[in-house]
Amino acid sequence: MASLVSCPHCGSRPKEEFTVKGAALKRPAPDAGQERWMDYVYLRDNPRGAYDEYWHHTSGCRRWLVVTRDTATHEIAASRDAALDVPETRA
Amino acid sequence: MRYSALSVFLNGLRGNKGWGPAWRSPQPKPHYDVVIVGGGGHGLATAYYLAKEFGITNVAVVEKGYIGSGNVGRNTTIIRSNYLLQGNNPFYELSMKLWEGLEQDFNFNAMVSQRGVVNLYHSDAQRDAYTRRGNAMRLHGVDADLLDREQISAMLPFLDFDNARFPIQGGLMQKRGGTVRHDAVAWGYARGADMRGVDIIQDCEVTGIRRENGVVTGVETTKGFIGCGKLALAAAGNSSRVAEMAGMKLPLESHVLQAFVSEGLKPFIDCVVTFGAGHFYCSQSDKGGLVFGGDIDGYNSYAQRGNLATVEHVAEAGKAMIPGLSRVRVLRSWGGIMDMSMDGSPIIDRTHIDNLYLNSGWCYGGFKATPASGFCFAHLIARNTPQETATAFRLDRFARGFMLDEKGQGAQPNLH
Amino acid sequence: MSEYRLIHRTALSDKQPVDAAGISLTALPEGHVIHVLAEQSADMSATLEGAAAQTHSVRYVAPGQWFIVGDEPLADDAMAALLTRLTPHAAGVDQSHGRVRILARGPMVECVLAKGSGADLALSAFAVGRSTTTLIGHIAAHLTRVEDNAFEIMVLRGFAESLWDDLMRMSAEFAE
Amino acid sequence: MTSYRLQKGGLIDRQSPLGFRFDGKALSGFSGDSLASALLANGQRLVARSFKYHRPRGIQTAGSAEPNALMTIGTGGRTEPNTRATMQELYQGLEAQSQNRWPSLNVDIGALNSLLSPFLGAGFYYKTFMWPGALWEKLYEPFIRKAAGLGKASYEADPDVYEKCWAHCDLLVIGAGPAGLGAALTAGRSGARVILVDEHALAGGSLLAETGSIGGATAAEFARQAIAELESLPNVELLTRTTAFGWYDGNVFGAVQRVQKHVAEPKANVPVERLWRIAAKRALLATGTEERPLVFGGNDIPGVMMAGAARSYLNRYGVAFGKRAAVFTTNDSGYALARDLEAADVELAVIVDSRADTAFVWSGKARLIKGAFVSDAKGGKSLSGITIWKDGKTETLAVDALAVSGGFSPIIHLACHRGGRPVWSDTHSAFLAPEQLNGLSLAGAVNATSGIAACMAEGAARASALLGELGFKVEPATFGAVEGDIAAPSAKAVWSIPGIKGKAFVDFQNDVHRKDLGLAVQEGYGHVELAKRYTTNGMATDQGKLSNVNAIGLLAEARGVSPAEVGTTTFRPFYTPVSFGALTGAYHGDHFQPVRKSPLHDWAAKNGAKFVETGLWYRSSWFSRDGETSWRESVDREVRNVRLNAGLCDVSMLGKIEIVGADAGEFLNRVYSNGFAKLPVGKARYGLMLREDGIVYDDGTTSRIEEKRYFMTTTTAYAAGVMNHLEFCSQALWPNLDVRLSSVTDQWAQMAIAGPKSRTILQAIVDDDISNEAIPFLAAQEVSLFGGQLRGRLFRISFSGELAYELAVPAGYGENVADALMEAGKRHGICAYGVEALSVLRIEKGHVTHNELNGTVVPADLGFGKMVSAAKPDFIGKAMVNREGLIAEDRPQLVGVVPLDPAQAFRTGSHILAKDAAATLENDQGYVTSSCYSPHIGSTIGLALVKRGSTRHGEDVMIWNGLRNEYTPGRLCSPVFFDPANEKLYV
Repeated sequence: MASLVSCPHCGSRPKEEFTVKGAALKRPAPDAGQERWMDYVYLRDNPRGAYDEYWHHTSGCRRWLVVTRDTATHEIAASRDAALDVPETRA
Repeated sequence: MRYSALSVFLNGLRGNKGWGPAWRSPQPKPHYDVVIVGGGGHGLATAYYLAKEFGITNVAVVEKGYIGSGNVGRNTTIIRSNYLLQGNNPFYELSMKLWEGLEQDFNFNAMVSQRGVVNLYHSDAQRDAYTRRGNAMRLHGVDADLLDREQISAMLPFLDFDNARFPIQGGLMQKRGGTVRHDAVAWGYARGADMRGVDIIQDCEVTGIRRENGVVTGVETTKGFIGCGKLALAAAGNSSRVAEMAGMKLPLESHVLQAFVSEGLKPFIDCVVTFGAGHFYCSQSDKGGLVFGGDIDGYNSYAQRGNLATVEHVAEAGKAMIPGLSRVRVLRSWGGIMDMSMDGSPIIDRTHIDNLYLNSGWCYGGFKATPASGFCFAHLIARNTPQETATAFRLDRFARGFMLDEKGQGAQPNLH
Repeated sequence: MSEYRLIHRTALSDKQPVDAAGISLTALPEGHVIHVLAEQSADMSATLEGAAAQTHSVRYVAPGQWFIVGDEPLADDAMAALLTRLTPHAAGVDQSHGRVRILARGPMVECVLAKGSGADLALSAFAVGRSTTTLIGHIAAHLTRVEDNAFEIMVLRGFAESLWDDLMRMSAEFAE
Repeated sequence: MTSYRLQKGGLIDRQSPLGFRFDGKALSGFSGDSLASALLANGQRLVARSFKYHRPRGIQTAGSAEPNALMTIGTGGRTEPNTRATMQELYQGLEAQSQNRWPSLNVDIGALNSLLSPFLGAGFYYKTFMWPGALWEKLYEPFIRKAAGLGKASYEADPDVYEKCWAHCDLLVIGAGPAGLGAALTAGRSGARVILVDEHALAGGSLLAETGSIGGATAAEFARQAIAELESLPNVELLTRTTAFGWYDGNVFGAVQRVQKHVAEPKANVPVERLWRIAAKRALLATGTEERPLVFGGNDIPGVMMAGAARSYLNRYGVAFGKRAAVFTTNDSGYALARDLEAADVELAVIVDSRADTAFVWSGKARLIKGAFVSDAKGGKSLSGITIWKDGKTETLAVDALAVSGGFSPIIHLACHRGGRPVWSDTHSAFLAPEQLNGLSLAGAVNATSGIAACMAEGAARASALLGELGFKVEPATFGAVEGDIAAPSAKAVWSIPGIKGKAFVDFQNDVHRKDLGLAVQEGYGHVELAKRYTTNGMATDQGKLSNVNAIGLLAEARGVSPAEVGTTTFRPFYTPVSFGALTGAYHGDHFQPVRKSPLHDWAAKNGAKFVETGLWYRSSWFSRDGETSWRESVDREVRNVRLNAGLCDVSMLGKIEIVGADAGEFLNRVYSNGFAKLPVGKARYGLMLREDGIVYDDGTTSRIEEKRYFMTTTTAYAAGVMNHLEFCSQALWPNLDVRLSSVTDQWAQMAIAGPKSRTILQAIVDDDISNEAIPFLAAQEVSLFGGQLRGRLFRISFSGELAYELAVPAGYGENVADALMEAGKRHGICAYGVEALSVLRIEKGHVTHNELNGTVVPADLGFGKMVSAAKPDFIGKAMVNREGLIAEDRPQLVGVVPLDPAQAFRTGSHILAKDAAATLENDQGYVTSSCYSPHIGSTIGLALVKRGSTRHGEDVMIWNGLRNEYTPGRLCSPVFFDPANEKLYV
């Protein structure tokens, strides 16, 4: 990565076509409570290793993707359309 | 041995055989009053001030690599205190005041050079934002001057005033801002702390945090267990990983920021200058290289390397600002891992775990904060209350809604 | 003011076409561009084939999205009819004025576009009829390979002049 | 020509002489020369001064590792400092200047530094220059800065063009020497997409300096034929003069091609440099090796050169590096040079081989001393002799040239750019590439393979294997027999040389010598990274290509450990420095960022607009009329006229998004904090969008055009961000909602028609009834224009507080429609107005923009507390908006502010202090977010965010702008300065 991101719809593209948002987290239910929301909005696992994050193919197909990427090696293991991969359906 | 012109002269006559090590390389003792995780600028400064200001000398700094191997040795060396918010401004000004007396204080020439920092503005809106900022600085007695185009042109005649996409209208100047020889900061603090009894233990990676009855009692390391009264984390980009050993999740992401140096040039740019129409900031080192940087790469990373797109982005802004850079060559790029916080401001606080103290969230402004960060962290560790300029840097500010968001970007670290 | 004669100002009316052996650049007529937005997993193939069989061409944009394009402006009733044909599983948004099409043609066209886009546009990787959106330099544009040596480049109207200027510079070495 | 140029041989064209200048002196070379070979041919040995001690320096290499021969090439905007003479091709009229010397290269005052060298050891400056503190910036530092640095940058803009491009390939081969050619020929014949890059003008690498033969042809002829074949293959791209400078993630390589750096007058339509980003499925590194210098006294004197370089000058350029030469080697490669020197009739005085037990059989004439070392070189600006040390005894010998070979370091830089660490090999006395490389392989000398035949075969085999991984089937290419190759298998490295008297340099460019490294270890800076930072070894423009491994060897000896334990510093891009020009391409000057142009741009221009950059747009700021002498005069007129008659303003830059789908209403209800579910068709509503943390993100109006079709407007500044955000919400958060989005910002030309006469004017072009009853406030309808010629969208919304509309028409008709409105409005006194007047009008009404939505305010701060729906179960920001700090009593709140004396103006960015309070941070009450002169009020007015502002209307305060020393007594007031009852809005 860092240089190229594979988009499931467009293929391998330069990083500059994308916008990265950060951790692909499940949005809590509206009544999940302050602690759960605090966790969602502010706290991050920030692991050294595999990480699921949201990338937007802003200058391409404009789809949001969930990209599984290693934060130590920058290797991308997988990249899926976010609509097909909402966090609750992910293992 | 105290460093001075005389000692340099006398040692020179004797073939420089008389110089001893700048700091010892001790084996860790079984127990210290305070163990500091992270031998970077902030960790070493904390140890120095603990010893010097608070009389706590039974201190170890444990560092997984060599001292200064993190961000203190891989930044663009800029110091400034041009902050906006009340929670930040006095702290950074404290840091500036400490920089101003630092070298005499720790007897090491870190080349603190108050060459001035100019932030260019290109629109009325930017001018207004700098007016607000400059006034906030002045309210706290920090020097700030709003310069117009002619004043900028007299200072920096090689900027693009004529052919620019976003013409320069003026700039906000902090004359007391400038640069410091970054590695020397780590070395100076290390030497100063070592002289006061602090053990600096390099090549010693923390692998676990030991707790008994919920209270931190020491750290497991690659050199064995080291017990401590208080444990202070100053691990910058690795803060989340160290905190995880204590079961804590932090409001941080680790991001890579690249910095660059050009080939050596004869004196060209005297002050630090930042572009307002793109992310680019630049100064010239005493050796002649232009030291410059831009935006973070944007994605979480623990790899100390960046991508080419960001390099190009930075270069484009550089040439847009200074057309004469076109045939200057960029020599080297490197990357540091930034502990980007959720509001762009740091955290210096106790934690919910007894005896565990946290210093993190410096984003990409940690270098200039080094002295105050060390001072305030030492204060917190020694006195258990925040130093008065660091009262806003609390860990619970996110839950309570007291964010310190200079840029107003919200809870997305890569936007700060 | 029914006597008023409306004039359609095209976005690239000030630009001189490039016509060289290596590369030519032409602003295509500002006819029609309809952004088709389908419901998730709706099968639009028959509808789109129907459109393509008429005076339109269909360009893939993204999952469930296409552009229906053509050189002739659509009268209100023709537009309405087309939009109706898309229902109920898709909606059309008129972008006829929002997107400007440029034709880049010539043996050097891949070389020219490679100066802007990181997409692999070699014929072996990107066949005739394929479309994609990509950055050309700093501007996002939608590309369709319309011939072995020709691409249709569709860009937001506001960026059309800037992209044209960029394409001119990128073509300069082949346009002597 | 002087006698350094050989009568024959080399790949230069003796029929094409080229004139050039060095430090103003007219010299001559041949086509095919490098600047370095031409200088050598002219007997110019002294070419530079060193960085710290200003020692005389000569040419040391024939390639990109050159530490000494840095020059400034060109003049004016083409001035290029720090150019390696070894990499610069000669061209007619080339102007080269030496650097870092004063007053001249020959007589350099800076050389006095050498006398002080005992006191200028590694890191001396960290220990002194501290007293008194104030003198650092005033005295010491300016002196150091002036003395330091290399060439001078130009103040002039560069007249030449640059560009960037992408390339994709199956196999990228880096280096066109024996291994690279073997690989490229194999790959080329497979039909795979192949790119071969080489940093030199002529492909062939070491073959160009060989005197042996391959399959009966000379090595150079073999290379020429290989290149010819590659050029004939459509699937192969050969890029010479191209340096691969970095290996990036995703197997992308950065490379820079010097397209026109070898010509006097570059063609204007072709770039001088081109930046390549090469996305390679597989890559093969065939970059060969760097020969290592040896660290003996005076090893920097002009006349001391790397043996391989001397051989390259001899065989490739037809230049002898001296008249009476010596060779000092630790391995067999020195004998190849010795043989070729003798063949070219250059006097060879001696071969000094550090190995007592070498098995190499020397059959030449020159004397060979085994088990010996050159301990010192003598001479000032040119070598005059050497001291040879053997078993404690020394002898001196007069020579004017010394070639050294301390072994070979594989050029593994690129292989280490992605985090892999080099591995020390005792067998090869060298650091080799990391073992785990994803997508990259090595072949040839860089892989510690020696001998031409073995390198070619390895290149061919690797290419075949790599392409096999991609499904191509190709046999490795085979080549004819190699004759006359003196392969130089690895030999044991020599770090410390016995008997040294003089200064023995490790890093030539940064003047780091042997003792500096010792001092670093002694002072505790023995870690390789600390030693580098403390001594500056390896930090010069050559990045330690020649020095790093020697430094590691010497550190290892000083620390009593192996080089493996010392390890290397980190290899980082760039392999060789890359110009800003190349990295920038065409994106500089007024092309730094693209321009986004409104469909009404030309309309605005012909009406006298002054434009201002707003993001990528140019917006009309105000419209100057004849006789108006200041912008304020124009703006005041526009404002008054809108309030009195009518005005037309281009608002096409607002973000516009069409939202369709069965769940579009529910979607809007979730992305806005206020309710949208019940918005009827044909109506517009003002909406507030929060971030998930409860802070206001953006605002705008959204209209329901049809049952399942909405039209949203956003602010100009946040248009792109809002679109991304909505896409995120629809795709990632709620993919089950049927919502589809299309950005229609560019589809519509949108104009605000505001003022009491706006309806009358508009009615002239709108066919439908637009009376207050038909189109009441917040109506949003499609309308017919010009007797059915055009359909547009009409919104009865107002930013100015006047009776006002926004009319959207297809962009191509925008100018025409605006013209028609101006024409129709002429008799009603219509004027064009710009963003300045727009801003005055909205400040008078207390309407907020991103000046107020500054990323830290919640709706209640702006008086929008009621727009946070309590009824809705969920919307973005709902969960966090009520945190303690966001509902605290002393939060800043929106308030108006006026000066007590109407004649006194104040500025945006001024802070608000309590009346009579001192200007301190504690007393800071807030700041002025927007201000303007209000013709209606007759003074400056402002909006401000002030602590508890909504409760303080009527309070006297001080408006303080310390930057200009302005104190303006003022009063807080309602933020609505004009028509608070909104009477003008509903008429």
